[in-house]
Amino acid sequence: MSQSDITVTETATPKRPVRWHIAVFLAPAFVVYTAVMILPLIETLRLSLFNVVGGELAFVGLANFAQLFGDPRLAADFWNAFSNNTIFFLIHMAVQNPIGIALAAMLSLPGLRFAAFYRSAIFVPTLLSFVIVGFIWKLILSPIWGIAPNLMDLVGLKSFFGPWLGKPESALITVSLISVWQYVGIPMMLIYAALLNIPDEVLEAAEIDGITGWSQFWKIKLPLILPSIGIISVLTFVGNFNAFDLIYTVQGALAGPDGSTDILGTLLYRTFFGFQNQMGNPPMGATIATVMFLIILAGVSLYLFVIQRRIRRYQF
Amino acid sequence: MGSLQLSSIRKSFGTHEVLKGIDLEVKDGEFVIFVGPSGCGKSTLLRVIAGLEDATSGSVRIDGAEVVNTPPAKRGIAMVFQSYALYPHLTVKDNMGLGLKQAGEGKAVIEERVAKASTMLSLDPYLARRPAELSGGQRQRVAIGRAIVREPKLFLFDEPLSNLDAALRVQTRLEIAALHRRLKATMIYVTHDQVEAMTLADKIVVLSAGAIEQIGSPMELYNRPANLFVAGFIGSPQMNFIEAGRLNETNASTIGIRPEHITLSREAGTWKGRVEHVEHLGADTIVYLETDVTGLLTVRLFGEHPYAADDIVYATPDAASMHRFDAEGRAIRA
Amino acid sequence: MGSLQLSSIRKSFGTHEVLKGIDLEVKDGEFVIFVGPSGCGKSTLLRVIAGLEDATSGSVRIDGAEVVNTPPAKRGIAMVFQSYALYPHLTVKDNMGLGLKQAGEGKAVIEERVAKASTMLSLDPYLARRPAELSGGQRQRVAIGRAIVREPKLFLFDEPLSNLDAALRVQTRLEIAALHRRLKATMIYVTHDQVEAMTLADKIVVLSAGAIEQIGSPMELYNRPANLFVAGFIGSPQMNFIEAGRLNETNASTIGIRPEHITLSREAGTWKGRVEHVEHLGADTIVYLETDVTGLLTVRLFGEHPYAADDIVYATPDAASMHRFDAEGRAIRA
Amino acid sequence: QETQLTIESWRNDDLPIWQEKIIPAFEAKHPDIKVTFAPMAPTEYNSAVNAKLEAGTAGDLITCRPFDLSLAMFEKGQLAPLNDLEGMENFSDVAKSAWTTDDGQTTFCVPMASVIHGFIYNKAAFEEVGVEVPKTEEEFFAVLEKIKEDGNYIPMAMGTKDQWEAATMGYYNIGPNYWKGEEGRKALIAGTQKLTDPQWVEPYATLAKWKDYLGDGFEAQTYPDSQNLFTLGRAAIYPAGSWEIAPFKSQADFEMGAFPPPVKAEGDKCYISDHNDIGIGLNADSDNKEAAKTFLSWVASPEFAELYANSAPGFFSLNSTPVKMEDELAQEFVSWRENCETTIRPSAAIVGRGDPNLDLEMWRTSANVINGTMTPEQAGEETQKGLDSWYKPKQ
Amino acid sequence: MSKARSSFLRTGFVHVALIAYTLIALFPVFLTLVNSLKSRNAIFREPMALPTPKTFSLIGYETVLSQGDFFGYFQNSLIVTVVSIALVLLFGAMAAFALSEYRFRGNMLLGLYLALGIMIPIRLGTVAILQGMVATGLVNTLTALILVYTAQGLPLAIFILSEFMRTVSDDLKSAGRIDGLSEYAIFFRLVLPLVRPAMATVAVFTMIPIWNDLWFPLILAPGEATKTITLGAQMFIGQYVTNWNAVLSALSLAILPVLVLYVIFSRQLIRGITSGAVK
Ligand SMILES: Nc1ncnc2c1ncn2[C@@H]1O[C@H](COP(=O)(O)OP(=O)(O)OP(=O)(O)O)[C@@H](O)[C@H]1O
Ligand SMILES: Nc1ncnc2c1ncn2[C@@H]1O[C@H](COP(=O)(O)OP(=O)(O)OP(=O)(O)O)[C@@H](O)[C@H]1O
Ligand SMILES: [Mg+2]
Ligand SMILES: [Mg+2]
Repeated sequence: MSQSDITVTETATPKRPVRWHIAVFLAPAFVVYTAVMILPLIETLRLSLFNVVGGELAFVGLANFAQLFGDPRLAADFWNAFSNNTIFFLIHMAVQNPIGIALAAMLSLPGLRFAAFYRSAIFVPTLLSFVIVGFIWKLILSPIWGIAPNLMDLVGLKSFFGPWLGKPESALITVSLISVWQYVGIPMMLIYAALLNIPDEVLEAAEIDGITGWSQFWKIKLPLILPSIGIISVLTFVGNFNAFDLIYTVQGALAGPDGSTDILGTLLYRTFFGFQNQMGNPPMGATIATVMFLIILAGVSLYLFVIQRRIRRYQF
Repeated sequence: MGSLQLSSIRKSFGTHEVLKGIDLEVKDGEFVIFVGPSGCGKSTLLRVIAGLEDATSGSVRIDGAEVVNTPPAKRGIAMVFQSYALYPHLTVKDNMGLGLKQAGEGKAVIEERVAKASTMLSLDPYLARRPAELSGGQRQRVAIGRAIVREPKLFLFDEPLSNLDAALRVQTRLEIAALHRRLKATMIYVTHDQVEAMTLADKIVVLSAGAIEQIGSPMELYNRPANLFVAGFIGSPQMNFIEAGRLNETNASTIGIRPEHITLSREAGTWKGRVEHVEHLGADTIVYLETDVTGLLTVRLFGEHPYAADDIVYATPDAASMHRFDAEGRAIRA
Repeated sequence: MGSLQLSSIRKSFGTHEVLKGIDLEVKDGEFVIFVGPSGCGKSTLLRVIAGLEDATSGSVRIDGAEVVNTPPAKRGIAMVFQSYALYPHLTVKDNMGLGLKQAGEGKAVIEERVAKASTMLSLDPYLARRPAELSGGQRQRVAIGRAIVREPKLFLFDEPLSNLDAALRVQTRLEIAALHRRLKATMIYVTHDQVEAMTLADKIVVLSAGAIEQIGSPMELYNRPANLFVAGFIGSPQMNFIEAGRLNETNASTIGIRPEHITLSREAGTWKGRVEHVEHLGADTIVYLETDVTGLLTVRLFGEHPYAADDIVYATPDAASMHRFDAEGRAIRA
Repeated sequence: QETQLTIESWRNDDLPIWQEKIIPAFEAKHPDIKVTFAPMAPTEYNSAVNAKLEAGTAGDLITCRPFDLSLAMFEKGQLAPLNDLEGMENFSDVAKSAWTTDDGQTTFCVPMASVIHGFIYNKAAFEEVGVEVPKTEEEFFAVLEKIKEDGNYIPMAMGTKDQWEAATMGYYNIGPNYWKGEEGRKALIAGTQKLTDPQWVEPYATLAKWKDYLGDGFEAQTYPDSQNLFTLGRAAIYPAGSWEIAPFKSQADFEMGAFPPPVKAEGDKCYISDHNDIGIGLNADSDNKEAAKTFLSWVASPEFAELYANSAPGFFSLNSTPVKMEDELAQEFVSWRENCETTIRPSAAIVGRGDPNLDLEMWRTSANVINGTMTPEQAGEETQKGLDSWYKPKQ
Repeated sequence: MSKARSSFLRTGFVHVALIAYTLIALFPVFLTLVNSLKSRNAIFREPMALPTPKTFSLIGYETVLSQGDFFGYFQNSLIVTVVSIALVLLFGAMAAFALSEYRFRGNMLLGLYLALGIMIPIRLGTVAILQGMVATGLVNTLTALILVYTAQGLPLAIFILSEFMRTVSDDLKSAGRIDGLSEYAIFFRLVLPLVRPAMATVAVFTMIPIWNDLWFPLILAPGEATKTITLGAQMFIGQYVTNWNAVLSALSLAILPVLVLYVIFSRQLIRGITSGAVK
């Protein structure tokens, strides 16, 4: 391309009339979201730069952050929560998303009978409130009520049963798996919707080409739903690093035993709102929230600016 | 190896019956062309043969074996879809090679066959592109390429050349004919192009509204159409149909005469008429004239002719080339 | 209302230059046809005119006004896409009516225009269907219908008839011609069909690799192609090209002679040759023969002829119809 | 003219009691005041009420958690001082201590009830196994051992999953006998005793011995699990708080008895935890202060004390006027006050207001000790270290 | 769909896998429902058993339905949920369309800005939100909840929808533009119908946290007239004792409406909407 071409393009574009419709499309979401969500959150995160000094809230700069990472106990709590959270996330990535994708792939097989029933049934856990999920799983896994031991007895695995939720070694994994159980519906739905989007003709062509079953999934469907897989990964990341409710209902705000299931969300909650006789410390809570926010922001930016741009999208 | 029997294939979409009992026998290695008006069921029939669509009733046999329960992949077929159905995420090369790869062919074999097909279809510069970056004709060629690299025993082509220019079309047509000879594969081919149908087919099947009107070799259909429909459908411009009464023919209901079987003269002839419109195609000239006896008459003349609208001319039919049809539209054979 | 000026339109996809400076003037009410090999940039040019694609440089004027910043919706055009681009969630009727509805036309007007178009295109039985339930040809007709109901001043047709059968094609072609006359609209039309190009066009634009090779009336292109490319592209079967040296012509580099301008005889003639292959098209016979002087020669004969492969025949060119080209491929005018 | 009062509370279990007994009784006397009891889940209570107070939408009356949480509200000016409230004179300083500023000057909540720790047991089970109520620790473990041998009952129903059970029912329950109640608690505040001292470590050691007598998988046993194990008759002993009395009564179909935490040796002085647990204060922002005060005065009255103590047995009135209680088990608990010294939970006041929170630390370490993942010494060290990190006793 | 394309073995395997997972998914729910119909003793003695005439008890449901105005709570929940979903879908889809369809300066940044909301729990903004609602007089109105939930649902909706909108064929939108459709018409008439499965998905994702939320009803609208079903059910979760009968019943009752909503939305999950659009 010659130099002059470039200049012509550049001078041609600015003349474009103002595209008001873009503003119209964006305005309602922008206004509601900014007013009800962003401003209050900024108001809160702002607190991370303040602290109570002599009974008055005063600007302290980054002192809270220094304290969070400098104070051995706070730092230990934070890093413990962070590493638990990372494990929590990895378990979801390794278990929840593959299962969700597999379920969606099976459900979207054309002509599968009872697909709607399966889909709804599998989605039911996602519809439940945390209260019930926490309650029911505690009941099931409770050594006292014996549902899990009895079920495992049926398949001869009783000896493997243990009070999983109460042991530091197994509690985090167990809670993660409960969360997986509850949330599998989300990747499933998203991937299912993405799979429905693939035009029938393309799949028919694959059938003719001898690409059926699993290889059809790997070679045709998967590449076409890759953007959705990107989305569920990022949503899993964001959701997991923001997670709170399930741990809270299953393990309590202390996320025991001995902090072994403490993740950033529970740590934040305890710090910000306080718990039992511990008083809330909004500035420190806001500090933790800001750090969490930065972690998540880093992940999401990585996705938005690097991964999302590389993933190819195909129009149907 | 590649023979096909269809017996009383019926197919309905809801209450709408698209195929109304198709019986057809295709011998191994035959080149069969389906023609018929838009919407008559050609693509549907191909899809039934491929196993993409279940027939409502009837049986499909490939090499004598009933294939109702054989998945498309196992039927040993390749298909070019009318809508191309390319894999949007794969390059041209991978679009063509995927089937082979799946069949476990070696890398070298795949490379070679894809290269051959792409050269044949002039796709070499586009091998690394994805379908969205191709023109309509290029996409269509990729679709063809994808089918032919697999070299199966039965090909199903659904209007594979419709978006190609004349030169490429002739070339690709010849390539397909060569492929047919080389692989001795059975080919079933849908086209709207008369030249393709006439030049490629061993056997043409004329379909209309989901039923077969006539099966025969190209020249058979041209020279001895079984009925009014076939007579009108084969040949372009269309055959002229004249009410037999007007020509004082009593043992027929309709008389048909092809535009190319009428000669024109400014001086004298059988029917006197006035030129309505003239189309100059370069190699041919099509004259539309209105005569008192026959009504509107289409005449096809070889080469260029300086007729113009409102000229008075005389048309003379070649009596030997006239077709007679009875009241039901069936051809009356002498 | 409906004139169009393109000046030095260039368009690149990445580093790949697809349009290399197109200058074209279309007068109000003209019927212009773009032809050219697959991938030469015809669709891209239409998309630039429509405003769907920004040209890399150059200007598009409609009725004298620069439209670079006018959105497609405001350019007063209708377009038939090569890929149809039907609204998959709307019925045939709504596909056609949506534009009118959007323009605020009354219900009655919409009903009436849609009904008219659907009758014209034989779509009446399908009005309530969605695109997925239509055959390829039916989809294409819906795409045409959608364009014509709006009756704008400038139509862009991208291979609108490629999936129609011969009869329907002729009929639709005539309808488009009638529409053109009735609306006095400007039409730009891409086709690979020589008959369409020759019969519809006021002016044919021959494109090759993103550049215009020649602009002219159909017969001009047929009779006086400006260069080898146009000579070879217009006319089917293709013109025979013979190295001038072989014919002892010294003031030309290549001699072209159209297949229809050669006569055959079993007894005598200019060039003696052996028949390689014969295609019987019914109305025509295409004979491919190998002569010592010219190499492979295509001859098109009117009607049926009983030539067969390996027959020895003599070919005689019509000297007046020979075309001469210089070493650069440019036609040499007497 | 009618005034509308709203009470914020975490006691949603008490909703029927308030709706059916307490409020009608009040409204009968004050027909011009309408009261709404608006309870929420205890887990949400602190944060929700704080948010509402800050935004000014909280109810007129705020149920007060003991000690520091309410103190903080008062210091922020969210709770009104109630020193001159009519009826306040009905409470002793000890009763008011949980809702009074450190300098003892201002009281900001009307004390409502305290809870007492001890052990509830299944009388039938004791008879079956043939054991008596233990008085000393030795006897206590002998009883446990015997029940275990018998095999029909789980000796003791407690789990560590919820952590607080381990501390509240365990450490705070048996501990006062070791650190001598108020003496130890005050020494801790004064800095003269450390949590690493034997009197603070020993109760952990005792707790560690409980492990063998808890049900299978007690690590994953939750608080309701424990309750149900006991009330369904599967466990013999339940380390309890008095608040269990009412629900246990309605759920268990066997006779229950109670005994205070066993002492080390026969004749030792006994100490029990009698913890101020619930009070009620006035939202400083309330638009209906007068009506609210009227209500609070009524809450301070002996009439309310009797009504409440009998409606919610196990929540013992803090009113100086003796309250007649009908429930036997409740009477049993209260009777311990006669022989034993009472104290409140050591982590509740002053040493419990920093970060890390001593109360939560004790939950955690108690659970860990019982689980066997921490030694008693480590428990002492960790809690002391946490305390040291922020607490400087006044010299 | 053709028979030939489904192999017996594969279908069988798929059914086995799906049934297995369905059991895993439903078993806990089954426990909940079954136990909500049993007496308290039976719940704990034999949690797995079906209610027998002896253990059958509706005490939980009786408690729930006698406590407070449960049907009113239902109605509140329903209004809040449905209106919020509608707003999230409408506003979210509009913004997603703008972000995915147009190239304009700051597009990426705006996208990121609109995604910030999924990165911080909105709970943290409670005090400021509550103050805002107090200032605007919206406390104890359903509007307050609707506003918060709309804001809360938007980021995710925009995130997901813009991805799906990118898959809508450009040719189709081009056809619309040629047809004289305004950008609004293209959005409402072409794009929205074509992303129906994604809209349904977003609707479901939006619905769950709204329906199950305890926090904001508690803070913003705890009044009797505006109480939601989850908040109502929460009354049964006590400090020390839990009335499991009532909790199980209340939660069982609360599942039903979401399930119904889910089924309604999931009917939009239809195959092949885009079939036949382009070739
Ligand atoms: N998005 C794109 N990216 C890169 N190259 C493109 C893109 N679209 C088209 N092309 C290339 O531009 C050239 C012109 O394409 P165009 O569609 O205009 O061809 P055409 O003349 O319409 O051909 P046909 O007759 O086959 O439809 C082709 O070689 C095509 O491969
Ligand atoms: N899924 C469907 N549902 C309902 N009707 C359908 C469906 N698919 C095709 N049809 C109808 O069946 C008839 C035959 O379609 P088919 O595609 O076989 O036609 P065709 O002969 O290939 O036509 P064309 O030459 O236009 O491609 C058409 O009238 C079409 O409208
Ligand atoms: Mg077809
Ligand atoms: Mg094109």
